[in-house]
Amino acid sequence: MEVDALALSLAYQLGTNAAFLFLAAVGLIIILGMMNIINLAHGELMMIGAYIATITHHAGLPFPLAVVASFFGVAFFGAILELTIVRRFYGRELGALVVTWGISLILGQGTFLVFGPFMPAIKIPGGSSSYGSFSYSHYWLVLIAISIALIFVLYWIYRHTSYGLQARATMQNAKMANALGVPTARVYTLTFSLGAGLAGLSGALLAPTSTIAPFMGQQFVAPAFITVVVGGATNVISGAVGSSLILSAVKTPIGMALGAFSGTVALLVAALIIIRIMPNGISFTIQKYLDRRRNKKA
Amino acid sequence: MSNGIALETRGVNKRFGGVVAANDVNLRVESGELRCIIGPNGAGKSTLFALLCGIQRADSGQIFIHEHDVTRMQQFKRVRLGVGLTFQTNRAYQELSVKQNLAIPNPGLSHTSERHELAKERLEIALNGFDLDPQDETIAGELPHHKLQWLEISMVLAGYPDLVLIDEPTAGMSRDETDRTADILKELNANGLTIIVVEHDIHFVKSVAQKVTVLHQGKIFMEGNVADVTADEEVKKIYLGHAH
Amino acid sequence: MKNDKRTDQPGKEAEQEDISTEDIGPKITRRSFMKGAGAAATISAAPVYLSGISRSFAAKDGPVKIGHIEDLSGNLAVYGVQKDHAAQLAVKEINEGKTLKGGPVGSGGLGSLAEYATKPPIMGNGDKDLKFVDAGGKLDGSGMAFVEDNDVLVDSGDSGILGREVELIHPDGQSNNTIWQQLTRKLIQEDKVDCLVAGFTSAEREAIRPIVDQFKQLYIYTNQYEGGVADSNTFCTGAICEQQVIPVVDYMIQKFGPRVYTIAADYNFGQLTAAWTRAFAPQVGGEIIGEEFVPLSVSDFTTSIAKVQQAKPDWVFTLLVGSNQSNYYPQAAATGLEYPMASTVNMAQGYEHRRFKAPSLNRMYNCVNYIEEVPTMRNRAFVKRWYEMFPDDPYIGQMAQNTYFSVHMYAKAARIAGTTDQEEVKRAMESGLHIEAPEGTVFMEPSTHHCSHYIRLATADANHNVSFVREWPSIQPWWLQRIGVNLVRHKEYKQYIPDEDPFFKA
Amino acid sequence: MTNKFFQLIGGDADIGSSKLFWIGFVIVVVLFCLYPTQVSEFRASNVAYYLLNIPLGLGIALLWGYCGVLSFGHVAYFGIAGYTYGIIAGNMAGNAYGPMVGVLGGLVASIIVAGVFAYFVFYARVREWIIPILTLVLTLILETFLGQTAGYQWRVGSVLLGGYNGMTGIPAFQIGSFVFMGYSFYYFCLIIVLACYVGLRMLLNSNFGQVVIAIREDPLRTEMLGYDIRARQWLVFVLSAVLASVSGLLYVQWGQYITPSQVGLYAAALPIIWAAVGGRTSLLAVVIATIVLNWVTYTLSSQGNQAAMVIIGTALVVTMLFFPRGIVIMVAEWLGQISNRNKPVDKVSAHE
Repeated sequence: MEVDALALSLAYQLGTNAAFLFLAAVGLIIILGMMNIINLAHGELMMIGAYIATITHHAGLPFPLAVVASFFGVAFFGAILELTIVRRFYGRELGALVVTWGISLILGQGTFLVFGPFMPAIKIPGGSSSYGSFSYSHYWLVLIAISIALIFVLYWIYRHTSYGLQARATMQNAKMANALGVPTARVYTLTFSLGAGLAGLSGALLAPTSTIAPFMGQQFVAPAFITVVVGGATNVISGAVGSSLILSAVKTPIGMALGAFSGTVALLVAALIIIRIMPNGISFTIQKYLDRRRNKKA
Repeated sequence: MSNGIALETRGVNKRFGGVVAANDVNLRVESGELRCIIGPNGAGKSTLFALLCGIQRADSGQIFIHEHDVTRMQQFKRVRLGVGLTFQTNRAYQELSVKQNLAIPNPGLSHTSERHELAKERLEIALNGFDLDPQDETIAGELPHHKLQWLEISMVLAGYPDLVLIDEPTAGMSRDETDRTADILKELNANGLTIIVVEHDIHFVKSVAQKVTVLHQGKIFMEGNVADVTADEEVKKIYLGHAH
Repeated sequence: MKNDKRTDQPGKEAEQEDISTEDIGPKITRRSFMKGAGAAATISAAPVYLSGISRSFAAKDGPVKIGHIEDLSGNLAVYGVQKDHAAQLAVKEINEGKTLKGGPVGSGGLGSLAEYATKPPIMGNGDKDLKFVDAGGKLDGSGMAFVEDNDVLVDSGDSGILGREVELIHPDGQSNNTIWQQLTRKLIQEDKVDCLVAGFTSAEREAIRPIVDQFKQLYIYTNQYEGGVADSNTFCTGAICEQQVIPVVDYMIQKFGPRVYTIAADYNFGQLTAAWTRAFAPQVGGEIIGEEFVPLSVSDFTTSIAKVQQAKPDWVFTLLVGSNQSNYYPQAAATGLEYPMASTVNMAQGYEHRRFKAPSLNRMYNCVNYIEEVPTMRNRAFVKRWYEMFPDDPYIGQMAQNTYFSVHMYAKAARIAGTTDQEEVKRAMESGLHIEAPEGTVFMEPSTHHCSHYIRLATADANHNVSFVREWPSIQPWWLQRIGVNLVRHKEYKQYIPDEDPFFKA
Repeated sequence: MTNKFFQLIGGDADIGSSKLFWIGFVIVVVLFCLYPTQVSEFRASNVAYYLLNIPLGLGIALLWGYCGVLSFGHVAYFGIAGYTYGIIAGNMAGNAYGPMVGVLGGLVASIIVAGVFAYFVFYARVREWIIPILTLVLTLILETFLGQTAGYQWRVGSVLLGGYNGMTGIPAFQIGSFVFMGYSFYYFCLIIVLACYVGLRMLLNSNFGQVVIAIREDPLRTEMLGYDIRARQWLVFVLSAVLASVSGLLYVQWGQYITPSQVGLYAAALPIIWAAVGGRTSLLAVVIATIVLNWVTYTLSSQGNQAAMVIIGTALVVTMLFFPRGIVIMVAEWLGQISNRNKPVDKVSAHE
């Protein structure tokens, strides 16, 4: 049959699945990797991003601007969260885990009480094209492109801005960085705010593909955490990219051949196996590989 | 007790990324010895201890404890062969009481049970000498620094080892406290305990060591008695050139 | 009035007596059949109104307590709050001395002579103020098979139930099955409710049914579900598979073709409804060419959509449940998947056609027993009453309507029984009771404790306007009868699943 | 011998070791014993529900508070034990020994799954912060799996797993011909909870427990004292899974019913919340928090209060902010300071 069409479709599915996992995880992995905070309110931050995008879009803002508004809105909210609550939990990872769970309960049910069960949806922008018997949503193609762009933007932020330098220094050794004059408290606030903003951005980007509801965040929590765990925190960017690619490479063909249930279970089992082989995550293994190559050259 | 080899390494190598932490280390410590290992910062002293105990695995080479090949042995099993370790930064349980700290080590785990009587005596020497009460309910974190160091040494002895690796015991201690530490270690050594100490304090080294090993860039640079080593020009150069 | 005897001989002398004493002749017959033969038959089959019969009852001590558990917080609150409001509305009306028309059905059976419009009415222009775009056939009788009563809310001649005020005790199940169990025990053992109306998911129902049976509590489950509950204490007033699946599958195969692709939620409701489809599609000339079950947690449907495209069906049967899974529709639309779709759950429960931007649900066909857009006058009146009481509500779903008429049905049964004694009321519920609900006539089938429903096939167009393409005024819940359930004769307390019927094994 | 017993039970692994404390403890136990004589069977059964959750909370306290390992998925063992009991006791319905075999089977099944899983986790020396997420993944797999078992092909003997609708008609526990229902089930729970509490307290005061605490304080130091910490952590993990299973077994006997949502995300978070709010480094604090929080949740929901989750979430945030080591522990310390200014109450203070 049309082998090329099927191959193209699989590539497209792989891309969308990976983009979905990457977008769901990116905010979480930054907060976890840089700050060691397991943020269980991550899904709710995405939900707030989706709500901001929905409300501003329905108020007349074009969708791309609504997405930008979500980024800044949730980043601002994240900064407030960090300043009032989260900063008291540095070095107490498990305490942070519990407190962010509490925050997520408040945000979820609070949104339900204020905004009711559903928000009117945003129409998915763009059309679709088809090749062979399969067709492709332009919006998902854009999401894949945005995910790739985001990787480069993050790389640039961490390599070439003074915040990036300070953040990496803080991540390696907060005390030393502080002694050298890095305002670590501000770096933490900025990092949490950036992570939250990215969660909001992802929430806004995924909003058109989803039901806009107070508990919509829950759908992203499990995939996001699995991606993060598999990725590891050694290098935020390579972890998120590597693990979303690997997991979607497992999930897509199995889901296509055996159905969604098998795809989901395969994803979870793959996560368990990868962690058994690479307890520190993919990013650690990548880092080690790079180190070894550098050593050989040297 | 002075017959037999307590510890031996053959051609041990270890690299961290681009840094060479151990380079073809061949170390041999006889039972009953009190050996000091010195060397500038980053010479690989603590790494060597970590390799001996199994906290780090050597890239190549072999390690023997009491003539058992332990190169691939789990760290807690090495401890059970009769090895004890104190860490460079004090790791007594600061949140627990002195009593609990001293109760947690279990002599029953040690494989050297035939020497238990001697080990028990050594523990008594340490407790008396360091002025520690095994029934003391004080939280360890409230102890002064030197007491905390002594507590960790005593904890290790409470596991009845016959070889202990002590990493910078006197860092941050006053002269008197350093001297007292040296006296006790010598007394323990006289009671059959093999001791390997990593130390910077030359005064301390001079007062305890029988034999000194100098480590530099992961390699054994020189080995000999205290007087020879401290007089050596090359050794002085290393210290001056790298440490300061 | 021989009210004590009434429950012993349901549908016999007592009703005849009522017709004469209450003077309710053909004037307020439920339906005025326009075609001659039909009209004559209807008069003899006229059901009886019990309005006013309980005047003679003196007020007993304390209020009648109706326990109502739904999820007011958590994931299922979307539906729970609607149902809670429905119960509040019904209780308010009962306390104001109102009732829905209805009573034990007389001879001739329900709707046995009814015909339906060849061209049903079509509504248009979205939102709450629907207008007739096309009233269907002519109203003079030549084009119309029957006309329903427009005004079904009538005086009950009673205040509250049997002169006692009705109190609604409605705690929050928090979308948590264990809390459901605790609350059920509390309502039964501590509040001693006279009737329990509760349950959204089948899991919630199954969680509390053992407790209901332990205390022989009269229990009404108002949700649409997969069917099969045969329980002497439980009355199911929602639509079930045979009432929804077969009509829609039949229609879709005739209209779009025989190749069916099913995509269903991977849990009880989805699996069992898919089993019904598997069993019946061949009987109406169809063929299942593909089937996929999706776990409830899945919200990214790229792969599922590609699988549908690979299979190239004539139409897709979507049995997706919950807010995650409704993401399928916008995602499929954005990918350019343009197959006609059919469902029994969407739109009527979660009003996806209001929430998602058009044309996500273009050419979606849905077999429902109720949907807010039902174009009849009686429903418009019901919708108006609802929004007067709850102006901020987003939608009135199928389950909310079920809860609404179920509470009224209980009141009616208690009046027939002449007491709130639960065993007596259960027998009254088994007396061949019908009620004029907003959807149309609903009949409580005594032997299986399930209801016949007025089923409509609703469809959304490219602008998400809803129209009704076909109607079935009365579809019986027949499957439990087929496997021999008769709760009047033999008490049972279980749920059958299709695997227990040899028919489904083929 | 008796001396040793009192030493173990009275030791300082948990708050409260004074005479006054033990008098109060006995009075509270007696009050719990008298409670059913004063209230309806419904109330007793409700309190039995609060009680039956306690072993699960204690399991989390043991693992997280005393051993420093957080499991976000202990409800998996709750569920495995409950389902296994349902399958075995359901198939042996009518046989008086069925429930007992079911209890044994449930425990064994849990131990096997927990043992294999803990082997993967601890022997891989997985990083500490990954463990909560791994355990969560396991319980989500279990939920996904159980959720799709609606059909007949998922029948084990005569018992249907039942998919999301859950397994129904699970037999109550019985010894001989005596069936534990209502009041008797309340006492059954009370005895088991007391046994779990006292047993754990003794265990933690023993050398074994001290080593467990030492592992929490500093795993490497403890290993370098010759302890195989992975084996200890493994054992503690399995033991806490057994405690979770005890709750699971009692739960299915209480409601005669279990669904996959018992191993879902929300259920998984509850025991963590109990432990965090009460104070995970004290068994008694977790016991008290489990009872109080269950009572609050039930009371809020029985009033139809939509803000229940907001209130619980707020309580959690406030507790973690102002009582980082747990409300009960900090109140106990405060009381201890009043009654006995010299002696610190909690030797095993929280490790943050």
